[in-house]
Amino acid sequence: MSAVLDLVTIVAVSAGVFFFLAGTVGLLRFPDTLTRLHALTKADNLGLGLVALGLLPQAGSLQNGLKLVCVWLLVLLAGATVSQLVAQAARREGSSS
Amino acid sequence: MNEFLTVMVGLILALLALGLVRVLRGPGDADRMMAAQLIGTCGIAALLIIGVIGDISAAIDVALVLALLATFAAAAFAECARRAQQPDTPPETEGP
Amino acid sequence: MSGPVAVLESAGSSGALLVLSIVVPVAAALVAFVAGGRRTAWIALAALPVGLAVAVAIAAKVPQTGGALVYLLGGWAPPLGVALRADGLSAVMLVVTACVVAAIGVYARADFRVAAGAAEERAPFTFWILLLGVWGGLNTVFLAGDLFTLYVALEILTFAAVPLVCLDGRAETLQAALRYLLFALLGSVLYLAGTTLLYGAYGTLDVVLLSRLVTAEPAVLVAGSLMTVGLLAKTALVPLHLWLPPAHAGAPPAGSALLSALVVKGSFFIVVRLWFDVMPGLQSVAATQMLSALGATAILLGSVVALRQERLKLLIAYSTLAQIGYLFLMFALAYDAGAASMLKGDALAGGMLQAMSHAAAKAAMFMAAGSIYTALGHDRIAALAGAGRRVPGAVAAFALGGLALVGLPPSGAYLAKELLLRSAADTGQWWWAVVIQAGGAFTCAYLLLVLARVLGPVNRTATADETTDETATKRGRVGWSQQAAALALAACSLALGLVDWSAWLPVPPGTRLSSSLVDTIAAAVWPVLAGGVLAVLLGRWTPPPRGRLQQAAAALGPLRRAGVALGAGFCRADAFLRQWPVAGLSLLALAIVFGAALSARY
Amino acid sequence: MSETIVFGLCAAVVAGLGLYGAIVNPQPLRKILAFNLLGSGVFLFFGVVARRGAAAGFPGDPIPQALVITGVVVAFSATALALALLLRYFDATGSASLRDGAASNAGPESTDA
Amino acid sequence: MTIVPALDLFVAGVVLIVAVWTVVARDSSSAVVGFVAYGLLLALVWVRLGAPDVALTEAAIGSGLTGALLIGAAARLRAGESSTSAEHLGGVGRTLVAALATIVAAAIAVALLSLPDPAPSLAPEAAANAGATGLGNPITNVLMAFRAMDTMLEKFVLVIALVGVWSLAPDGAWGGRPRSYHRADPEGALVFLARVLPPLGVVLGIYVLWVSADHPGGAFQGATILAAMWLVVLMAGLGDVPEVGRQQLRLMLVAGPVVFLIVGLGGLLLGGAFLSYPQDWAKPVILAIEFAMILTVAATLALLVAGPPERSAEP
Repeated sequence: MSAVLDLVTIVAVSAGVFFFLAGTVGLLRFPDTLTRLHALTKADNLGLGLVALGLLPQAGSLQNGLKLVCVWLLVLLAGATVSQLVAQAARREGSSS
Repeated sequence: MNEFLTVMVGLILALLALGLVRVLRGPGDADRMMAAQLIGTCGIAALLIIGVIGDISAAIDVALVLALLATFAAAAFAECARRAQQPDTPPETEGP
Repeated sequence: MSGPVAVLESAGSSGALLVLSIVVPVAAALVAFVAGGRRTAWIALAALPVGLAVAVAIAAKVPQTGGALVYLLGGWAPPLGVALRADGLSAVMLVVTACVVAAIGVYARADFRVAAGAAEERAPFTFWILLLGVWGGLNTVFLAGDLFTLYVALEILTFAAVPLVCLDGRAETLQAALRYLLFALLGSVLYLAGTTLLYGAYGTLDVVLLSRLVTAEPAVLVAGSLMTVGLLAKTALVPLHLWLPPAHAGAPPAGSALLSALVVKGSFFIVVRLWFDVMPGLQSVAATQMLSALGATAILLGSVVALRQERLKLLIAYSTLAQIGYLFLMFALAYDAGAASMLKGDALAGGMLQAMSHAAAKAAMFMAAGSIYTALGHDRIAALAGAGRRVPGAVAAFALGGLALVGLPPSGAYLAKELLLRSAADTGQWWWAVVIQAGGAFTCAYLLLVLARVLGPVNRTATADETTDETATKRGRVGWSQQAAALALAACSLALGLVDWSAWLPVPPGTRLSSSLVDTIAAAVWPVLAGGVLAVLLGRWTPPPRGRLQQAAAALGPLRRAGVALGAGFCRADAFLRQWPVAGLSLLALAIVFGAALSARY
Repeated sequence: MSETIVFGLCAAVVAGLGLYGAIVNPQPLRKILAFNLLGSGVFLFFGVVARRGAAAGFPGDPIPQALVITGVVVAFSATALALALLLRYFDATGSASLRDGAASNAGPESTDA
Repeated sequence: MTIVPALDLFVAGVVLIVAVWTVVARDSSSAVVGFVAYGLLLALVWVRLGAPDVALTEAAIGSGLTGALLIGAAARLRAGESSTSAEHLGGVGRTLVAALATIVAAAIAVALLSLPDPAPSLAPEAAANAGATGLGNPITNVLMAFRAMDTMLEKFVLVIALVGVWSLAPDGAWGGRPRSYHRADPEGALVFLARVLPPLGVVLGIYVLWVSADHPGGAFQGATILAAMWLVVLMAGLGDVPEVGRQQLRLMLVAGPVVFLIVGLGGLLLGGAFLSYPQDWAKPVILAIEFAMILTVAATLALLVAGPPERSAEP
């Protein structure tokens, strides 16, 4: 049973890291702010979500598991609001400069 | 298992260093905010994995606090950037 | 004085006095913070006598315990817990601090009173709480037996002192306060780095336990040099004095008195605690000679630049610089090369006596300068004539305080000078005797310069440009209580020599002004003469246009020009040293050189 | 045991950077930033010392770790006071320079006869 | 495992890169973002050093509140950057400072490495005496029992620092409110955040305090989270900072140290030592102090970030 759980962890965490990679490359390569924002939010919720998912079997108790999900939800909330603020800042920069 | 996780943390930290490049080159405040957000998320992911490697269950609490305060710092940054751009005029009331 | 015997057990009820001497100012500050309004001043003034009584009670109890009064906080013995310890040195410093704070409280009652209409005002509310904060911080510095508690006490002291500098909100005082805070923070971080290494080496931060464990290892030597240099930055010993003159001159009179007389003594006391209690055996000839050489440079630089000053408060601030240098002369004298250790003897007693008499005298001088400023509307030295008529008490206090600083019998500084000279003779270090005498002469020089102006004829040209002086405020009335407070402190500093200090300081019993009448008169006259010569040569004054003095001044022409050139050179050197990068460089260089000097012995 | 060496050296380098930044950079804001860096470096020393003292089932000696928590709060209040002072000084003079003559010449003008 | 040091090396490497960046960066606002990232990474280092309590503190105060302070200051000081850039130190001066700083850092590193190998530690003693307070978390034991004096003095430091910050207010505005935060745009993301985040933050803050009895956590860390949440509400303009002169605010600001003093003096009067706790009442008393502490420290930290009063106390 633990081998399967380990396998789940390995697959999920590596997928998570892949999305992080995608997000970061997107942040560096994409031409303007809004497209970079798109890449960034992917790295946030998907990358971290998968890493948290992958760590669930490794987490000691149920409480830790719940906390892991809580971390993910909090980062989702953060990601959503920050991207809104960034979009406003970008438009303001676009309109004012 | 720990070896695999360690490699993963190494990768995440490398991505984090790359995110810093955007902070270096980031012309506007928007880029810096995004980079700070990415660095925050990478840091939280690395922290969760490190917590599992060293089996320090408190690392999850630290990750929770980090997530909360990375949001707070990003909000502070956005607010100050916005106010710096138009100090006294009331904010435009355009929709989200 | 035997090593502290009962060091780790709590000394019953008398130990609780130590707790009280910290709790009284802290609790008063908290209650005053909540009460606010006019009650802040009353609460602070009510706390002054209580704290003074506690300090005197502690000073009375310490000799009975033979060594030190110890109190274990929370019942936990070191190394786990924190102990409060009051030995002779901390007892006398507690009493002097309580007296000076009480006098400053009486003096500040007039300046920091809430106006009739307002419920609460910024300056009075802030001053009274920060006065209690400085007092609480100082009492903790004198009593704490743990190096980290000393760090927290130092931070209380700095955070309470910095806002006092810019209490009136002028731009240059804000800059002076910012420079003071940033440089003091650099100093406290270096002190903290040293503390880390000591804990890493011995697993405890308690002063007495460390003194039993400390040996000459690289970690301890690096810790010693970092902590010492960090504390020198907070004590503003030349060349780390970039923040002191603008900060002490810019603060309001009561604030300047507090800063110059007491705040600077906090970090000085911890240097004494470090080198006489924690690691006496680790010092080396090179390190102590270097520390005292910095002191001698401070005396020279501070005094000469003081002679060149145009404003009275800046003159007194540079005089503080010189007197701080004076305090560090004791390190070379107290180091016994034979035993390769710092000895608690005449030199330490002389140094502490000098610190106490400087505290009282300098507070009196700054208060007097404050009263003169209120009376004349400005503090330009050239135009001080007439101050004698308007505020006689303040001028008398300034003169008495100055004489006490010079070290004329029967002042505390005179007894301190005698003890330092005796230990210089015993250890055969004649050059420090020369520096000590020169220090007295220089102090007398700038005192005579000011007194000559105050008591001299009204100088037409100087008062003429008074109207153009932008900082001249309207002339106010100075209450008698303010002048009485300054006079009391100056008289107290003058009388310190009459007390027999053997119960608290490491001197053989019966040490008082025992030397013969002829020596006493010679010791009194010589600094005044030398001071007069220095004032004439280096002072900033313009010979009167006609009359006999004019011919005498012409005769001194070449000497006078050389003196002025020398003075200008010192001023430029001071301005150079007080740039931020140069001060930072000297901080690092001093840490390295001091570390090398300490390890030169091994 | 190796992480104490790695993080000890890292702390020393960070402390050196903090010292360098605090002295070289003319802007007070950057000096405060460098002071925070220097402070965190010294607190890392405490952390390394605590980790070396790990015993009796604790991952690290609790005494230095408690000292760090107290130290961080003190360092924060120092930063808050310094920044408030800097902002007030900037509002009062429009410049954030620590140079002696920036506010008004406090040094003595030696225009002596 | 050989791999673990590689992890530490990597974390240390990234921390150093960010630290160098913070010092070398051209303009200050990107240096401040670098500092916020540095604070996050430092939390990683503290977890690797086996000190989750300190990681919490460093994350909360080090990068959270200090970051917010520095970001606010950098934004307001952006105009003044030109005035001081002219005074850059010459090349020779820089290299000299760099050389001396390297020597000092090297001396500290050598000293650190030369510390005795069976490192002297107070951990066994702290473990042996943990029974006195009945608390499981050794660091809370040290902060609240063994070295309670440091914790009490530290709260006094916070009060003095706050008085110092308030003293920088213009005379007219005394008793008024700190800087007016903007009425953010009602449908904007910040107001949404300010409505959703604080409840979560308050729950987390109280949780961090409550768990500190036996697991990593603490009053200071909890207080910082509450302060951050209050500041988010202020930033979104949903609430306003109370007047500086209000009596209740001042009572709240001294509640922590006053309760600590009363308990300490109580210990003295009951025959024990100052700041000692009655034998079987230790845990409830300590938790009572911590609850008073969390309110005080949260209010003080938030007001330190808000700054001196600038608006007169109009209703």
